[in-house]
Amino acid sequence: SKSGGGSSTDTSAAGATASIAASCFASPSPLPSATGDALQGSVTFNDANLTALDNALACALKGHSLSNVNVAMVVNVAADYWNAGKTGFQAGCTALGISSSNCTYFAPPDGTLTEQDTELETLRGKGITGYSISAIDPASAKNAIATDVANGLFVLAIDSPLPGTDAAGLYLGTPNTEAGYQAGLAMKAALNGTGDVAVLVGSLTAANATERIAGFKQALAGTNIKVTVTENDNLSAATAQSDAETILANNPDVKGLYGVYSYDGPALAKAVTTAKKTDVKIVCDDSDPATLSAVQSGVISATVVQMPYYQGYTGAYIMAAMKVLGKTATMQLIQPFLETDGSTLSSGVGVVTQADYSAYTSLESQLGIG
Amino acid sequence: MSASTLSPAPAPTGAAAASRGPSLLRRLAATPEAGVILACVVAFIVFAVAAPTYSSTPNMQVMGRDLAQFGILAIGESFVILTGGIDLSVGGLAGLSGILVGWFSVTHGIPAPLAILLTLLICAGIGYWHGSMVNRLNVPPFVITLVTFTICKGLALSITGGTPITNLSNIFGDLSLYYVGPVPIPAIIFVGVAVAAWFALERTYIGRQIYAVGGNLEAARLAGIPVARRRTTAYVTSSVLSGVVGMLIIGRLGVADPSIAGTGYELTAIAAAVVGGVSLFGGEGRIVGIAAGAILLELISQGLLSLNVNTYYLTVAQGVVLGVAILADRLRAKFFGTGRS
Amino acid sequence: MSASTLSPAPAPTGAAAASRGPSLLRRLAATPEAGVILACVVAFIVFAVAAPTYSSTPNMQVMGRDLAQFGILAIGESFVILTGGIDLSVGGLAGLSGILVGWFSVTHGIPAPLAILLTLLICAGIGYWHGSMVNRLNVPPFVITLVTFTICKGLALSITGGTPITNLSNIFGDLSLYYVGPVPIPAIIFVGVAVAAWFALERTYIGRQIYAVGGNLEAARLAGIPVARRRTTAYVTSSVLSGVVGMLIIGRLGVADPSIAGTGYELTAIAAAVVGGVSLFGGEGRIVGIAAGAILLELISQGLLSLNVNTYYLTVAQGVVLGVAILADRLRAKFFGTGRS
Amino acid sequence: MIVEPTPQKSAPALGRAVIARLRGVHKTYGPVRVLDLPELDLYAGEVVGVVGENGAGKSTLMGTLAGSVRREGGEIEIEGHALPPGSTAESARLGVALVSQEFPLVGQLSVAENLLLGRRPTGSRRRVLVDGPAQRRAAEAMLTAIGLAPGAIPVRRQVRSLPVPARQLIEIAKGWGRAPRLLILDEPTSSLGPVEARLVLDLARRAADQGSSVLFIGHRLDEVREVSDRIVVLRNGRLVADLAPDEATEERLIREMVGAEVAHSAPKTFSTANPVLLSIEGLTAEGLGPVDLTVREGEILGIAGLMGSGRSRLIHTVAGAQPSTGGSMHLSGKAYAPRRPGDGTDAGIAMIPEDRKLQSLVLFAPIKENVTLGILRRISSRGVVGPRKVRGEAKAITANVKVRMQSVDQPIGSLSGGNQQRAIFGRAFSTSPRLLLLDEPTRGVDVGAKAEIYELIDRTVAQGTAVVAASSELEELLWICHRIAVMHRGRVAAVFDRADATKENIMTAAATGAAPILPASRANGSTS
Ligand SMILES: Nc1ncnc2c1ncn2[C@@H]1O[C@H](COP(=O)(O)OP(=O)(O)OP(=O)(O)O)[C@@H](O)[C@H]1O
Ligand SMILES: Nc1ncnc2c1ncn2[C@@H]1O[C@H](COP(=O)(O)OP(=O)(O)OP(=O)(O)O)[C@@H](O)[C@H]1O
Ligand SMILES: [Mg+2]
Ligand SMILES: [Mg+2]
Repeated sequence: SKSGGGSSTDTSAAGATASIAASCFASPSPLPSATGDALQGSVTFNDANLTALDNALACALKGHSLSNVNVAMVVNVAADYWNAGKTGFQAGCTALGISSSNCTYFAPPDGTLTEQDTELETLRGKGITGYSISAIDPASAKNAIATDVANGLFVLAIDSPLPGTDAAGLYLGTPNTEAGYQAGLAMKAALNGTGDVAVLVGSLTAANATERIAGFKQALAGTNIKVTVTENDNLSAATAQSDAETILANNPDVKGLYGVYSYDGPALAKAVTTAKKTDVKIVCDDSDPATLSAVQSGVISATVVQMPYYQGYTGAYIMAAMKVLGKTATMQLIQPFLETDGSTLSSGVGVVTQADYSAYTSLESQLGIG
Repeated sequence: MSASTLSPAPAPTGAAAASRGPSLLRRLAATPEAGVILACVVAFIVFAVAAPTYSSTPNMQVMGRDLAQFGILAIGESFVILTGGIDLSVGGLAGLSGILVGWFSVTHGIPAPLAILLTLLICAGIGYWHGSMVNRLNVPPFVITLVTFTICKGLALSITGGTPITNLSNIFGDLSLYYVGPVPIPAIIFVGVAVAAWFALERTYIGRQIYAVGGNLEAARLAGIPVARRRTTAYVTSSVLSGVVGMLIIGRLGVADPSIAGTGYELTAIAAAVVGGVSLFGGEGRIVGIAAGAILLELISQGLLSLNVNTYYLTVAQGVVLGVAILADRLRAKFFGTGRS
Repeated sequence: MSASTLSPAPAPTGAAAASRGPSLLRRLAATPEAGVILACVVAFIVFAVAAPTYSSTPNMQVMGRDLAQFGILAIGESFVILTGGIDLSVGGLAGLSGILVGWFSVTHGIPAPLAILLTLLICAGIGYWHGSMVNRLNVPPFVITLVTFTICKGLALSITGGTPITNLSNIFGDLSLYYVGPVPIPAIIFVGVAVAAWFALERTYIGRQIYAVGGNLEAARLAGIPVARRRTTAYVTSSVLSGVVGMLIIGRLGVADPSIAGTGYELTAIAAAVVGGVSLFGGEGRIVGIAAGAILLELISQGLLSLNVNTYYLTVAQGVVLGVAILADRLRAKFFGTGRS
Repeated sequence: MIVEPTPQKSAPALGRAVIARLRGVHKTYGPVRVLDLPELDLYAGEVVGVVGENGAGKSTLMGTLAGSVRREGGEIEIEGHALPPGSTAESARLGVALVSQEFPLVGQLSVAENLLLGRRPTGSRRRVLVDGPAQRRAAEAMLTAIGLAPGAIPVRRQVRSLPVPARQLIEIAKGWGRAPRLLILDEPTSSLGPVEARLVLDLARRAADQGSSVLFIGHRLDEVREVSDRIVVLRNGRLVADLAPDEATEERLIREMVGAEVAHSAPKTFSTANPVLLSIEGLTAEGLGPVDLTVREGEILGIAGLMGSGRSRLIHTVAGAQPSTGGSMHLSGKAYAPRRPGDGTDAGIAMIPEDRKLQSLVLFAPIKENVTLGILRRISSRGVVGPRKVRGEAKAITANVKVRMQSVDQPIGSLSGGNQQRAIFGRAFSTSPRLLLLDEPTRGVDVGAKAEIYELIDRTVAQGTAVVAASSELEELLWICHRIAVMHRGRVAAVFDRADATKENIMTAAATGAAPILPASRANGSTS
């Protein structure tokens, strides 16, 4: 039972590296960039590049047995947002021919650190070869990741990076700060540069929340827009809405609302309608159906979306390759696609507005995640 | 041998002293609910002075809608607590009922009124199940309702797959969004439920028997009260009211979101009841206190939001204010009233 | 007259019959804790058969570490419940104590052992405060500990500003990550706490008096038992054990994370106690049952994880399995045992 | 081996309708058959007295009739209708009313609601809604129907704020109010003073005269003999005698009950030169005092008074269970100012409160836990007290007071009322107190056990213990006490030496609050 250890991976990797056909290497096309003062959407993400990478990895894996690949994708909460990620992960496994019993998806029902931690320990007990994780708390994952990496497991950071850990080398996802920054830009455009803003968020401790808020404020720096209220709704849509109504009732100067968690968008939209304050602009994150329809009807000005589908899909490819081809060989294939920081493999960030609503929904249905 | 030798004790502590001729004020101060009501008044005044928007109509409307949610849950919960039980399922069931009604009406195309009926029937069935388990198998209410809570939370998630159900019928939104004068409809529903519950508990035989069951199960049984039926009634009431609250919530939210099931309403509901003078041992507590308890909790949490207390300190402040309110009440009880023991 | 006229009852046949009669099995089946223990065994076997990794050493180690957390909380909680109270603050206090110990040692540079001592003292102080409020002002325990819970949760957040405290002393990690043979240290701590609690409750006069206080407060008081002190003892025990658990948790996580305070450990702890046969009315329940209750909950939740139950159904499955276990126990009690009433 | 006793039949009540017919009724708890009645008929218009030792099965018999105890076999017919086992509702429907020894009342509800628990006031047309005024009227009528003055028990009061005797009367009124065909009174007078006890006896008679059948259980044999048309004796769950009033002499009854003669001795005199143990000066508490009293070592001081006169308050205040608001107390000359009952026990005081269920016992806990409650600390070494120790002590304690039980492991709630009381005595004695405070000490205790308890009291007194005993049973006080203090409205109206303590003197002082004229030297007892 020691064969799963680091040494055997290395030997197989050494053998495999040589066998990767040069034709398998691919190179990226330039990323689209979305900046400017007017509110404009962007729904192209990084799809083209990730597809190219997937093809390269598939090409390199051809002819190898994937029977000893046992991977898992562990996200931070069971929410709508991750359904696309799950779909992508399972599609990735299927495409590679990894059996579903070797392909575990886990979303903590309550989104707590302890749930996630216990699941990780459970997975180790099951002998997985690698996992991708959207860490609820990157700092707390540090020790465990160090142990796992030392034991030869491959750990892929998705959704939010794991700086300072042994899994810092590769991150698949959107930097949360960047997503928050995009939201801030959208808010700036929606408010024409002035007004108070309130932020609603489901957690004051989760890294993705704090980083997004930081990015959001960064984008507003130097404008007349101030974040005057931040409210924690404790992961509950109902609380979010009640809080939003309260904010609107008590803060006449608040002209903009930013909702960080996926359910915050619909809650804010409804609160604004209830309070009959349709002049209040809403920017939010994620692509809940209700959020999208509010975007379509114009109640929500913009929503910042990621592409968790690829965090699942490409994640499965990377984890399989890491096990079968070894770290060095796999990283060789990925290298060209990384951002300038040398570790981030962007899954892209999109901004959906009323204008590009239909473009986004058609992309969703194309991936089977609508 | 005159029966008059059975004169009541010379100075039967509170009651006799009270009839001796104390001021109305003193007598008011001695009733168990006085403290909570007073705390409500004080809290309201303090917050209204500190935050100018607090007493504004829109803010009061928000509080009214909030109250409708956990106030009604607290009332339902109290029925169960009065029988000496506890119902941890109210929050989960409220969440599930919102999901169910959305699922029936949106996903399965059942007309909304029918979907509402169906969902309330399911809720009643769950309450009935709780009652039977407690009556027949003597399962501790804490456990059986915790099981239900867990299952409800899980079902809400698994039915929706985490994705909220949208495109709800207008019925729900209408209920939550319209006003009678300046009063939001949910607040009126809350008042209606409170009055009905008060009436049921204080003025009907069934209500009095519920108190008897919680006060002394054995005595109630020996007096021929259908103990099992009364307990079941309480659980069914609690569950059905949870169902109603679930619908109010999705109406207000506009979508049926599975996260509602896990919001922790049950704790708030029990807290409101206990703050309002309900004893967790059963048989004790009145609707006026329960309503006041719910109102106090709402006044406090809303007041701190109105003051824009820094989020990081909000929870601390909530705890502290609640603590102060409770201690003030207990000091009152110690020095004035008999209060609840 | 002679005392012999008071002939002892012919009842002694009873004792004889008892030793004559029922098989060991039947007598075992009749003890209140038998059901829970049996449920543990059945659950373990079922899961071990269904999921090959379930009974593997690493998985058992995970369970051991989990148990150390909410098993110890459940034991502390039980002290309070045995006196007829309830302690909702255990989860919040565990979270806060983790933060405090991190804050003292990392932020303020106090040596770790001193920081641990300081934190445990603070916990004890909080328990003492609970006891005093319940004894002196007759505050319902539910409310006063809910206040503490809220404040703890808030303080954990406001002390850290939401950012976990890192670079903890190795002491904590060592405690949580090392093993004696294959047994993780926290599991050993759990066993130690359970044995100590068993001893304190069953074998010391203070423990027996705690049962009496919960069984009939007035009788205990009139019998000269210092009821106030016993209740305070229970609250202090519960709070200190919460503090210990908080430290175990941060050791396991490697950081002091404020979210721990809101995880909802209190419900799990109470549930473990109640499942293990503790009556929420006080005075009834034993440590062996409580430990078994905690183990059962852990076996179930971990078992479902091992089976890779779809996340969306995980919670439902948890509820269902718990429900089945409880009903089986109640059926046993109905047909074999006296159990608790 | 057990010789089956042959019950002696009293003359059959010829020509009277049978109200209840019992055939082969039996009940076992665990391995013990606590009730086994081949045959018993109850006729209209008769009061049947039921006597027997504690645990003889009296309450169990009543329970089978009322449906609160599920019988295991046999037939019961009420006026020709078969009564199914274990149905309180069916029993009530057929006209059986049980006034239980245990007073199943709901403390949180008002007197009126308790009186009408489970039913509607007759004449009220409201079926669903509570008719408050009608309920209170009906409740008042029910209380006056048993002979109480209007307002003697305020019907709006919460029952838990009322003392034990009042609760007993409510329970009686509740049973009476059902206009029963079979009225069962289980020790109805055990907590009542002479005045109220008289009401109850008259009531039993009245019920019989109106054509009902009455079962009257009691341990005060004179009462039972006075009120009954025949008396049945239970022993170990069997009916051992069925006697006509003229056959049922006190000696005969006792012999049938316990199988032997019982006699109890008067207390040994004590020396007035004994040092004063407890002195009370100007003691006040809510509804009490100022009270001045002294008790000497080896003395038994009785406290008499009407219901609500403050006897219990005095006991509680001395024990530290009720805060005193003024005055002082000294124990053996040392200032004694208890703030909680624990201070009392630490000072060597033991108390037996009047309400077993609410103030003394953890009903669901085993006997061994209950009886060792007071000595847990003492019997532990360095805080540790093993189960064997507890068991051993419990066995010794229960043996000392002869508790009839199966084992010390059974819940104390499963003991008969009298045996619970014995266990409580055992607990009090186990602390070897200097001062023993007794509140209604022999409530529900059978004659034999009473004698035994008196003997025990004598024994402790002989060792120098002082006893203060509040009781509603005058005979008891007259029998055991060296001196009797009579309370009236919270104060001591008079203190009588044994020689002056006559029923008349005590009743006068209790009712009027004025001490009868006695030779001046003795007017205040031998307190100074
Ligand atoms: N629930 C029970 N479980 C076990 N034993 C019981 C139970 N109830 C009664 N017993 C036993 O049945 C016997 C008869 O009890 P019962 O109450 O009928 O006595 P009693 O004649 O009314 O005595 P007392 O004069 O003391 O009231 C006693 O030995 C008692 O311990
Ligand atoms: N303020 C008080 N604090 C504590 N206990 C009290 C108080 N007032 C009454 N009690 C207790 O309540 C019980 C019933 O009170 P009640 O006035 O009827 O009794 P009492 O005056 O002692 O009458 P009795 O002479 O019939 O015993 C007693 O045990 C008494 O000690
Ligand atoms: Mg009896
Ligand atoms: Mg009394």
